[in-house]
Amino acid sequence: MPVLNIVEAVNMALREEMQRDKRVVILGEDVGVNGGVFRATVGLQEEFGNKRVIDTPILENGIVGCAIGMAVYGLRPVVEIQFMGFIYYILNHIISHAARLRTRSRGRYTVPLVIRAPYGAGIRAPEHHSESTEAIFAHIPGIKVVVSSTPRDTKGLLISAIRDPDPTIFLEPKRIYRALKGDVPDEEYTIPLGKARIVREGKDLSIICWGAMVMVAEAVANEAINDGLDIEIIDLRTLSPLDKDAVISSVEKTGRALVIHEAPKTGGLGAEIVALINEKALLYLKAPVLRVTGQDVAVPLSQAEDYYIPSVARVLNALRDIMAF
Amino acid sequence: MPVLNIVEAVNMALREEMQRDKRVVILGEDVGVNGGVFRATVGLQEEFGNKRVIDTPILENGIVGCAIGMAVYGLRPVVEIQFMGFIYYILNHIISHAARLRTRSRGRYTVPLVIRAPYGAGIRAPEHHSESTEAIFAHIPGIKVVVSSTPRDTKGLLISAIRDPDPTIFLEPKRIYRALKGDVPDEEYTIPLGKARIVREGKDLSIICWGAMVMVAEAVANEAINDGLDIEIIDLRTLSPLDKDAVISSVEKTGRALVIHEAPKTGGLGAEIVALINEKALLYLKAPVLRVTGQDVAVPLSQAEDYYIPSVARVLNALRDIMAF
Amino acid sequence: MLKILDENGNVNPVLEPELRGDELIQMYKFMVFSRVADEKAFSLQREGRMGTYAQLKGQEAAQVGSSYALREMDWIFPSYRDLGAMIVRGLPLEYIYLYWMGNEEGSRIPEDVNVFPLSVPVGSQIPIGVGFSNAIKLDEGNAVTVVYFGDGATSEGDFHEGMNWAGVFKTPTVFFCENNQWAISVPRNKQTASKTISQKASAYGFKGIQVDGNDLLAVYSATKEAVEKAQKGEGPTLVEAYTYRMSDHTTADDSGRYRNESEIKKWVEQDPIKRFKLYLELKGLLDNSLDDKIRKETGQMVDNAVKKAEACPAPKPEDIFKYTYAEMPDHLQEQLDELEDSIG
Amino acid sequence: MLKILDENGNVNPVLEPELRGDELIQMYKFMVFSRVADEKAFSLQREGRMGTYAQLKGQEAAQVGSSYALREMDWIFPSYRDLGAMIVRGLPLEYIYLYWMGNEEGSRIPEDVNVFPLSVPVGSQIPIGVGFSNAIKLDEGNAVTVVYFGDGATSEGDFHEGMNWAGVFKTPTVFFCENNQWAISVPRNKQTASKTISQKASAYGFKGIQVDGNDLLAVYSATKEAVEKAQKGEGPTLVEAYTYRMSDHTTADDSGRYRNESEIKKWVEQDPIKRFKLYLELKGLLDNSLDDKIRKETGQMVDNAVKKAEACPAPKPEDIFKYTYAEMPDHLQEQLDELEDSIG
Ligand SMILES: Cc1ncc(C[n+]2csc(CCOP(=O)(O)OP(=O)(O)O)c2C)c(N)n1
Ligand SMILES: Cc1ncc(C[n+]2csc(CCOP(=O)(O)OP(=O)(O)O)c2C)c(N)n1
Ligand SMILES: [Mg+2]
Ligand SMILES: [Mg+2]
Repeated sequence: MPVLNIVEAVNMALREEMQRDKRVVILGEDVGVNGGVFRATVGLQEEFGNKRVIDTPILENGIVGCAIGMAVYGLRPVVEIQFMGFIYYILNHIISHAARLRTRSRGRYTVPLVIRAPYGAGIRAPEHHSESTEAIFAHIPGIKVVVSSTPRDTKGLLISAIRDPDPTIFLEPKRIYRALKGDVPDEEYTIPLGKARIVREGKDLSIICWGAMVMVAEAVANEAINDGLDIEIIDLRTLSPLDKDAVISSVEKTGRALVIHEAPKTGGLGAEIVALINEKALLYLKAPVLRVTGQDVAVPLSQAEDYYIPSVARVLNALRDIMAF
Repeated sequence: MPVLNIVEAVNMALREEMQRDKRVVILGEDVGVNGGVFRATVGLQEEFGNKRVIDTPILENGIVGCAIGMAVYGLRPVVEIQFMGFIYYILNHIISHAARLRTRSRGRYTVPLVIRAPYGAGIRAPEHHSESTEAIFAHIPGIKVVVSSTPRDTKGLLISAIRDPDPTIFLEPKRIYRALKGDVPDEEYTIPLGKARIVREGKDLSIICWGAMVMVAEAVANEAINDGLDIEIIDLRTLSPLDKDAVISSVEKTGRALVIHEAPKTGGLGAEIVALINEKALLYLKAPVLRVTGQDVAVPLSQAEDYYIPSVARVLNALRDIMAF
Repeated sequence: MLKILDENGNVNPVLEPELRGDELIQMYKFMVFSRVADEKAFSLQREGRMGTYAQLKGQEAAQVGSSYALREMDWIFPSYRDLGAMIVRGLPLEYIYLYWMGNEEGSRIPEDVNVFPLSVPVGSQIPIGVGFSNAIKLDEGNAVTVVYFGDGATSEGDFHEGMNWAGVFKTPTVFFCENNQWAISVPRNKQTASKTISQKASAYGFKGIQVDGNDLLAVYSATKEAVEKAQKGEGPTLVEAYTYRMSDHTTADDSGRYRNESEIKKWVEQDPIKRFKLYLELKGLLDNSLDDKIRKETGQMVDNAVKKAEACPAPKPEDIFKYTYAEMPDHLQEQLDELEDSIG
Repeated sequence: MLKILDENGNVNPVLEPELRGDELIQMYKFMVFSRVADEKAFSLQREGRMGTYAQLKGQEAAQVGSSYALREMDWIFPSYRDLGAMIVRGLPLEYIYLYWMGNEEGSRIPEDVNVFPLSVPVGSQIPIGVGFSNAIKLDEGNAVTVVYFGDGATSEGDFHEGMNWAGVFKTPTVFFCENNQWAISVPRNKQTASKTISQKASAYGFKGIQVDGNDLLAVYSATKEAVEKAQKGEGPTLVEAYTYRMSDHTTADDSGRYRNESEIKKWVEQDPIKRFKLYLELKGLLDNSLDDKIRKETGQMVDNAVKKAEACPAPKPEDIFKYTYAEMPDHLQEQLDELEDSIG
């Protein structure tokens, strides 16, 4: 089985789906000749031609608008937004059209569209290249939001997203784009949207996280062994719709939970997870569910970036607070 | 003291601030000659001329981009976005510039800007004219989000927003734009941003809400008297930054809470409030904090609109669930 | 500005398009139908039987002339004001009524009707229509897409980005701008300092043409040419139909606040239906008795549409949930249950 | 295309702007300074002493010629690549270095420097600059605003909306497009089907002019004229400087993947500094010894800036909080405390 990093897994998924389904087309800035600024689409234009791997002008709003039109026609566009920091331009088309064309037209028109974007901090990137604003998308009814955290998941989830009949925002944690390698099966497989992954079973506390934060959670779990703690880690994989059952049954077991995300705390998706636990599992809770997140500030430039990203130390502090409650 | 509705209170606040401060300018589609599609700016162009009340072309993104430039220069622009359903175009300028120019430039450049927008459902308006997506804005560090729910508050809060040195999204609940009338002092006054209002004191359960939902909460509280329940109502008034103390001390007193908002449930601001209560007042809770909200669907067209908006019946159901927990 | 019919219905014989008498009558019928349907919608709104509605009065030639120039296979992407264009393309009137009555069933476009649901966010249908036509091209189809929008929409980034895309990828798109001189209260000259709308096309590397939008034949000819060009792979065209919004912006508007009666009067004299009627009369294709018959039939058809629309059952709770995704996720089922519970 | 200097430094005497010798030498110094500072940034990045950096090599004449044409009171709104323009306007080099080294102190522009912090989201500085210039106009000021952006930026809605606004409100704005032929890997002719960038101005009702962007004098003259026009209340101008990005897009890019060495070679021959040097030599203003001196001094100035930037202390935890709002709200204080706790 090939050992790939996440970027390569994205590439493999795209290639296989393009081979399987002629309707799949790729659109984005620098995705063609250049193979993408992160090389995620490298080689695809050579293989599939410039009618299926399309270098666009710089107009995020327009790319998504046009891609919606293509999806309505019956193609399966996969758009790359170069960085999540430039994704806000597309909000109107996502909210006003992609997310509601099915319901507006009572099923007559649908938008099988995938928007891929690298997201998150941690690579010393320039300003606007480190955002995590997944919560904005998870609040929009009618779309799905997926975040992968391993090469294997990346391939399986991306293929599911492409085949999904509804629009999906597919976020790729660029901090671990190349840092993480793993087995990725050559053969076709999918990982269902809407299902979380139990990264590690444990009985004392549940950490709920996604993307690059899964690695932080794993480091924390290893440290916590020294405190005699047995941590369970849930990688949500799909942020919308949420796998409520996975979260609830984990918390019912452990009685304690902690959410980690890179996005600012207030109104981040962590709040939804806490609210969910409160709604469905309040009586199981031995302590408040805490959130360790990016602060409510603009992501700092690189010299201060490490203050912003949830660190193992910050998570351990929260964990100890919970245990001491 | 004049008895005004909310639209009139907006108008009064704008007029007074424009009289007081020559730097205040109004920008928007149809705000000038026409006086605004809701008449909120009526008479202002006559009084202050078309250099201070500016009819713009139709380009929401551009209006806000330009308004940021004006604010940086030192003016105090107040932008009207005709309906919240068209506000998504402005997200990039809000997130990438308005919200972070101060921190980007370490205080050298600031953006004293107000974006007003009517929001919410309930007036049988056309598609895209009924959205409540305040949670998106409340998740953006560096801006403030304000929602008024009475004529009196409207004037005081809007004046505070205009004088605030940072960018503010000011949301006006159009369902009660004219439905609600009340005393509005003629003289100058402000209501501080970041402070909630206790609409009604009670001891059994706290309802946390804002905008047009305050009226729903009041109706619920009146009904609940029949069940022998004494309901406290907190009108948040400012959604970002949140008045945590007001929420927490109310819940510490009542031990039960319920949030009402029109926005879709998942990832709505209700989640943040539940998370806050969980974090700071878990041990006071006698039951889960429930949310009664718009559903996770596109706001329906008018024939089905009433299914969407939190109704007194839905809130009462939730309230009874909490009491029976 | 391209003009084929003058105000008195006299035709420029050199430019007169080749159309059979029955086709001309059919176009006339469509214009009358649009007008009557529009006026009916207005009264329905006033009677409280319809929500806010955007009238098209005065723009019948622009809408009918352009959409009539299309072939069966072609597609349109209308704005909220394009009842006339949608009707010509085969969308039954009751759909449009239903939409404005606040029922999503109005946008459940029949499978064989190549019409996209009307778009409310100004200009947002433009890139969608462009992308759709780009897909046609990638798929080596022959159809052409017409996107409809107003003069105000040309200020939006969506217009720019859609036009730029169409220019770069030479998509089979016709950009059809109904320049009706107003965007709610903002007059055309405050919308853009560009002398004409049509000249904006040159910024994107293709042709624009300004036509008299109250001249059915001019609109028809210009659109037909643009469609043929697109179909031959020669790329997009911007057609600016110079016309006028004779009504208020919508039923919620009062245009007396921002424009003069005298301006409206001037344009009422330019009424596109009247002009075409004179032409048909001069050609001997129409007389009063035929006109009466057409108007009577039209009235019945419109009444019929009202009946159908009003007979459509109101949405049930489940309807607001079940089209959100292809499959309803658990949390929506839960929310539906909660809602039904509260209704009892 | 306006051209005043040819490749060999020969000047068109009719068009030669009136500039004193010391001014010409000053402009030359600025170009050399930009080049040296740029190359230094590149090596700092390669040595791991700076983050990703966007080189301006080849665009010195465009940046220096345009910004040198401004008056003290005028403002610029630069993109990420406009080190040269920012320097000319008085921003000390260490600020720009600090920014790219990942410290926000680099954008704490000194009070007396009329430079807006550089913008990364392509084209987003355009409406901001337009709004700023509109404010100048409303305030009856005399200053003019220059917004800088690339060819790729012209595709964004921000360009369109900013241009349209400027046209409608006749703002004192100069739109300065550095058409360097590439937007990362996308060549100019795939960015827009428009023949030139400058012709896009006509869609907004004002003038555009294309100038040889490697000709310092042409850039200077065209900008100066545009500024004077703006200052007289005659509204905006679009200046397209036809130039070339000689480097990779940024230090993270490898342009070998998408363009030919031969194309680069052709443009290296057009080097704007070389051309201007020939002109100065022909004019007897510059010889090798003066040039050596300039280069030596420049090297020292640049080294000095590196030292200052590297001597700037790293941000403290509180720095990421305290500029979020004018006053720090409670929840940020709480988050700061939590962070400091974790650092110990
Ligand atoms: C994005 C957006 N902004 C604002 C509105 C509110 N609005 C509805 S129609 C309209 C004017 C549109 O003018 P024009 O494009 O000329 O079309 P017309 O109404 O004249 O047909 C405005 C501002 C909207 N629907 N969408
Ligand atoms: C809104 C946005 N989209 C994408 C990017 C990524 N990006 C950075 S520079 C660039 C190319 C810009 O080209 P051009 O405008 O010609 O300027 P140049 O880099 O050539 O100076 C792109 C796509 C960005 N910074 N902002
Ligand atoms: Mg119009
Ligand atoms: Mg470029």
